Amino acid sequence: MPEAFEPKIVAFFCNWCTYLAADLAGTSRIKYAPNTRVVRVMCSGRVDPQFVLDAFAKGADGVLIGGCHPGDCHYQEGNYKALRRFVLLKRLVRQMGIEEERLRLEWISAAEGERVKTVVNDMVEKVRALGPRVPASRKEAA
Amino acid sequence: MDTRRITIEPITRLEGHGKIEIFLDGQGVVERAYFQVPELRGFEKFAQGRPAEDMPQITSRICGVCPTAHHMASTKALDALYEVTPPPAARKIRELVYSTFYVEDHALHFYFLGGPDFVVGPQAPAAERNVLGVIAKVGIETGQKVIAMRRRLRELMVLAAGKAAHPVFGLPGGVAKPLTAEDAARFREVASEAVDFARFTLGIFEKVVLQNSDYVDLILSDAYTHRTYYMGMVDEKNQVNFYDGMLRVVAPDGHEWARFRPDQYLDYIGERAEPWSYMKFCYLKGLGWKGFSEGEDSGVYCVAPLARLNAADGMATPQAHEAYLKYHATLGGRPVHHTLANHWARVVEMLYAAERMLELAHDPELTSPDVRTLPAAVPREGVGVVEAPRGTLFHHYKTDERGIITGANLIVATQNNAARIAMSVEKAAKKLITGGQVPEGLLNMVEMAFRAYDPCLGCATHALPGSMPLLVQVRDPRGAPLAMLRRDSDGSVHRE
Amino acid sequence: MRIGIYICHCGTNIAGTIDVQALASYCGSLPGVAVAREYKYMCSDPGQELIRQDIRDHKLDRIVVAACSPHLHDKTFRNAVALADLNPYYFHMVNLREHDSWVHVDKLAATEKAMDLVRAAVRRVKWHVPLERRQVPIHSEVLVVGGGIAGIDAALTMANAGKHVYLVEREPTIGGHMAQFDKTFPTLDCAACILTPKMTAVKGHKNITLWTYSEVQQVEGYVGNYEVKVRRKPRYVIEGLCVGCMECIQACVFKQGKTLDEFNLGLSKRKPIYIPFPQAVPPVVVIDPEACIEFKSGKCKKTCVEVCAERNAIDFKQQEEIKDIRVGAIILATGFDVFDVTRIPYYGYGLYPNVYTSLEIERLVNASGPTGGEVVLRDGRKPQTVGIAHCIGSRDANTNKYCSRVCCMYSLKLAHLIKEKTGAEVYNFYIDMRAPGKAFEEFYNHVAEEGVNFIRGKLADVYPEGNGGGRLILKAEDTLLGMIRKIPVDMLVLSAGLEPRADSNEVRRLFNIGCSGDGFFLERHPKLAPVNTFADGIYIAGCCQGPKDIPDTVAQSGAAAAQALALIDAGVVELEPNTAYVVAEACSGCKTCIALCPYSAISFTDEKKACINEVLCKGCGTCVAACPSGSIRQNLFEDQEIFEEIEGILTYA
Amino acid sequence: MKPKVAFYWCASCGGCEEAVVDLDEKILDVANAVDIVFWPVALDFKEHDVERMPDGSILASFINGAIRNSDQLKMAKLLRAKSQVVVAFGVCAQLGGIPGLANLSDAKGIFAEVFGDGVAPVRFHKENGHSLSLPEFFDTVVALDRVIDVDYYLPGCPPTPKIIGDALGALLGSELPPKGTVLAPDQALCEQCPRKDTRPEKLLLKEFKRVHQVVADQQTCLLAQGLACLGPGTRAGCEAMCIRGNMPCTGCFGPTSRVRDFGAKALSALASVIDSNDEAEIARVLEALPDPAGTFYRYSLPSSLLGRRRME
Repeated sequence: MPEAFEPKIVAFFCNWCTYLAADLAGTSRIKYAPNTRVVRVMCSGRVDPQFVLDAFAKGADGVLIGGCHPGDCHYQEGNYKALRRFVLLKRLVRQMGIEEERLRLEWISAAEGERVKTVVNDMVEKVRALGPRVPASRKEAA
Repeated sequence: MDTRRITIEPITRLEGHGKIEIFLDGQGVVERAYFQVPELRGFEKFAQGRPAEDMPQITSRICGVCPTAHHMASTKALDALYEVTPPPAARKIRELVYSTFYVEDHALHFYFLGGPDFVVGPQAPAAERNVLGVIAKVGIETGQKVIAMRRRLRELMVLAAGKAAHPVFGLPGGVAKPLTAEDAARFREVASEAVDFARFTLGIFEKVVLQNSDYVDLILSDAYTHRTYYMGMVDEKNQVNFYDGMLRVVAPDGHEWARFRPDQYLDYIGERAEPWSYMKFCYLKGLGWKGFSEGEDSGVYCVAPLARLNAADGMATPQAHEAYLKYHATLGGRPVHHTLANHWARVVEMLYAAERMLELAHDPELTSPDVRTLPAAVPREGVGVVEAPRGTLFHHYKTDERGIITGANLIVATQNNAARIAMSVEKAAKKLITGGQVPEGLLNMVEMAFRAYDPCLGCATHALPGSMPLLVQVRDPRGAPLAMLRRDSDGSVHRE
Repeated sequence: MRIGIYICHCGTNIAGTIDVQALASYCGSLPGVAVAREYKYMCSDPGQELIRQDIRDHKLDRIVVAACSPHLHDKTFRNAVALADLNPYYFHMVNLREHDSWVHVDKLAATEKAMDLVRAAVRRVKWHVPLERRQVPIHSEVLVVGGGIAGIDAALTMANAGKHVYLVEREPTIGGHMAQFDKTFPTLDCAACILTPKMTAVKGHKNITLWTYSEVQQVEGYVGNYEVKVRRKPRYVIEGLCVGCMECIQACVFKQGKTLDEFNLGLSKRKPIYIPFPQAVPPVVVIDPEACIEFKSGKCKKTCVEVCAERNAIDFKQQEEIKDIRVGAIILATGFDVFDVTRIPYYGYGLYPNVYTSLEIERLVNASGPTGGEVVLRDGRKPQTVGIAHCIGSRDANTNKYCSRVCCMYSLKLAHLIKEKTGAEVYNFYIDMRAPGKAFEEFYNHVAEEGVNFIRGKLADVYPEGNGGGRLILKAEDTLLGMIRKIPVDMLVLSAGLEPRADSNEVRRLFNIGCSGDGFFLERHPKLAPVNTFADGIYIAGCCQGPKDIPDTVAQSGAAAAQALALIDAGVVELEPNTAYVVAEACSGCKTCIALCPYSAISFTDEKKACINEVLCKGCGTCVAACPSGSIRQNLFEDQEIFEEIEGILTYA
Repeated sequence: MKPKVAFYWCASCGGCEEAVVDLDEKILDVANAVDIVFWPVALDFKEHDVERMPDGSILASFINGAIRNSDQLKMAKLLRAKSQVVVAFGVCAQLGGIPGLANLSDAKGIFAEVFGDGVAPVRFHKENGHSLSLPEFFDTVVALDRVIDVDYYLPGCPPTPKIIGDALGALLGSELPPKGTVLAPDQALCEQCPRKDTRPEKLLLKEFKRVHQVVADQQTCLLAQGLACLGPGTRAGCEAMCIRGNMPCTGCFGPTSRVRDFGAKALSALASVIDSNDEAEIARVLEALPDPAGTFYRYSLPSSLLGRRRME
């Protein structure tokens, strides 16, 4: 029964843009879906693909990476490094049977509190529609 | 009807355990024997989605004993896939490496696996029926010679192919790197040693086996004889070739039944499954599957040394050809139907491989820096076939335009032989087991029936002191053990 | 391990949405947790004391505070922890307010989320290790960018405090927009009278290095140690030699100026060699190579050089100069742009000659302006009727949503000045009259009493009078009378709003700070840190942060100066220890990381291994994520710590 | 008496057995130093021979191959009980190896591919009164330590004679290495790579190449030539044999101890050095890596964080 299903989304937000945007959403009292859990990193460039896969492995229904807009990275180009990895990681994740809507990279600047809402709500909707990410069937050993 | 069951497990084989199930009727007469392969890894499936150029390295993991054969078949399939012809130097490096591998692999089998049955003797105490027994018989320095030879040959493979177990040099249109003058010199040096070594080995075989009428009788005995078809790869002169050529099939009476291009294999070879084995059984399409039976009408055929020498009109190198003639003369002319003759045929092939090595090692073109033809064509489909030591090996790939595998069909050597091995095992069992009695030596005799085919992992069998104890379970129809017979490493058999 | 968890109610900000009691008791049940408390205001003194007391009484060795954003109180609680002799990095903060209670309504879901977040923090903090803040000395010099009133005031304040200041201004003179004004509202004291003394003070100040006609080209380094490159454009006049006698301007082969005068917004012409305005600082002429014959043909008589004679101040060969300076703090006072009124064509600016912008009128009414203070139409006639339209480019979804804050008041000022100088009928078209400042409302009343007409309605249309008399019909709905008004006027003044500088995005990237949605520079906190940015040691003052009038601007520049002074006088700055480091014995020397570091902090050693310069590293962690053999680690953001957080969020402890 | 040693092989190719034989002359010394009590490949002591042994009576069991069917699982558990030390021998046992690529599909998919809709093998089959059985074929291949406790790991496909020799030495030596140790250097392969110095200090790539598309120079760093060499993320110990063969490293020695997911890290390192900030351009450059899963998990899919493809 998908209507009963509340997806859990792990979000990696960069300290300088997206995390602040989420703070701004708070100070602006913007309301959005309570399904994300933010892990703060200094830069989206710190997001090791291992973190994303680990989140999925531990049962996350979705993973959202938030960074500064192109050109705005507090560390000049960290977000581009994140983008480079993301393009390949997304393909790997697809091969592993995980739908693309479950993994997202979004540029959200410190001023875009509203965008945190739209992105999160949209992702939660899409992931909810996909249903839970049942852990891969393991028929090898008791 | 009261049936009993005898289980022989494990027998060893490439992809894992082999298993023999023998069912006896109330009189203790063998009703049926099954040769089962309980292992499957599904390479055909997970090849899909992989880039074609990765296949030589991926498929070599089908077998760590003959990885070079898979690597080579796969690489040739890539040549076909990308419609590229390797430069002469590359082709020669490939065949040189392949010949080197052949000498090593055949030597290993003769000394470590098959040889002991003859050199030490089928009836000899099992404890001696192994490489140490061989060494004891032919002298310690020979044993060291064998080990040293193998090491030198594998060093050469590392030199040219990167690794001996799981080579990495095969690429569509050539090889990863050229050979230096020093490399070639090393090859020349070892190659001539290899030729001497092969002749020396042939000498041992003739001395120990051919001069012993019991052995000759054993080889010719009905227990180890099947009148089937034979397949092998031949060059334009219909001489044995391991690396490239046409596939030729001869009928039990020796006449050429078919001669076809490897990429036509699907028109000639069929595969079928049995619900009781993970390994598929091959048969000749033209004749169809008539069950596990021999003769002109049955599609059952045979590959590997015995078959190759039956399918070819001769060997491409002088000394090997001489040996070939003698082989057939001694065994009553082509085709030879005696399974155990595989051992002799193998040594003849070993001599050929060594001679071929020497030829190639002296080829001036060998060290040319031009070892790659870069692919240009859009990949679609490619078949690559070689003669693996254990028989004809087929790699067949289909890809999308990016060269990503969309379909793969692999027929490994032992699959070609699967039906005949099953028959050999059954025949041996039927001949040897009577009245439910399991006489001394039975077990090794049964072993010999499959060992002659050199099922891959046999290579490692007997590699260490101690022979291969076997255990025979005698069960009632409900599978409850009635009796347990074990042969210990000292060769003695006990009823438990 | 003994962990203490402290959950802040933040009044009802958190407790109103999250069941803090339930949360606290849940936290108490987590492995390793010795104390779990909830308290009204953790950031208050008693709140902090609570933590310190527990650390002593309960021998706590890890602290988790679940309250507001770490951006707000991370440091507060670290210090509290440190005061109890526990390493401040044995601490982790959970953002329950901005990221949870303030953005969710479903109390159950919010509480569940809070539990996940705290659980993650508990798992994480267990892996924390003691860290030391790095102390680096601060350079006492300061850079001020922008020579308007904000920059001038900030520069003087710091210079007077004994700090050396580099004041960099893009134009040939400082003074900014204020120098273009005539009088200032509401007191009507003349802008020049109050500004020029400050300008000259800057020039004469021993602690100020003034670089006009210059721009900041590159900024590197970090708080306390910024390395800045300043590009000094050639003015073809040697500053040290020119005394500002302006004889060269007289002597120029051009008898009349042919180039539109920027300072007067093109209402007058200037010569190739010129000075923006008489009181310009520095009082040094500039040569415009675009206009100067010598530059064009090289065949000029160079009368300017003759007249300059032995002073020899003119140098046609002058090249641009790059100055490298090292400063401890930077104040950005880059000001604003006036809204470009042509973006709203139906007001007819540029189409009808007698439509003016407010800033043009500032020049017209200015005694030292192009007309010597005469308010005349382009044909020289005095206007009989004048319309002033407020909110041009402000409070409008099509242009800028925000209110520019100053237009109402300066429109009143201009109405007053025009009436005073021409006796014309003045009509002010306004949406709302905004006069919130000190003595503002009084000023409005005063102007109203002078007989200025006020029409409450947005100017809807402008078109020429049918009779060809050259007058313009101003059409608007008078929302008080509830009728359409059509007022014929000789002159229309458009009260243009204030906008971020056209290049504010480039500038913000140059200094690595942010912009808010409206494009003005983003302050660290709208209330508590209005002149700070997210880049430590970089402050903002004046209209680059948002539209404001002169008093507010000066107040901000003072605040920015105070912040910079406080930073510098500390002598040293403590840097977060969140740097990356290479585990030397593990590194294989694959060099993957080296090309990725934006600060060239990674070098390849003689031992053929990567090595990170701790001072250059800013802790982005990109190299950590990229290191294929896991041989680079990051303080405060160790892989293990993040994996624990992930696991804590998703699995039950 | 001599310490007892057992060898066993699960889903593997036999290359690990060959690797033991590759000890060449040393093989005889080994035979003299220990008592091999179980090695189906070489000696036919049976399962119940092992069952009869007292728990812990075997000093060390060297198990190669991944776990792919019920027989292998049963034997692994039995040997664990009887052995003081279990060594995962080779990358298949350590990480799942190439047979682990089967985790991109499942039993159903593999049977459908291999046997089509014709006759397919079944676990239990009766044919004119003869009942035959086959072991259960699992959906998911796993590494050895997913089913039993593993003390040491010998990486490689196959392990080199050198590290095998060292390992035997260590086990027969006085003090054992800490449990869980991978018995190979804990640094990436670049450390041993003869081409190490030829990689530019700041390497950014505008192009990746597939091995069949270029003739690789024999001296310079293969990654610098645009070939996806996984050496930077792969544990050293093989002496860079593939690179000496002028082919890029494919990662058979697995990750270092500091990495949880070999593929993720290798992917991160390679993607990070793409010399573009434009998404479309980045995607274009990455077309030369058409198979991330097969490339980065060639030997480690079963032990990766996700373990297998999620089947619908």
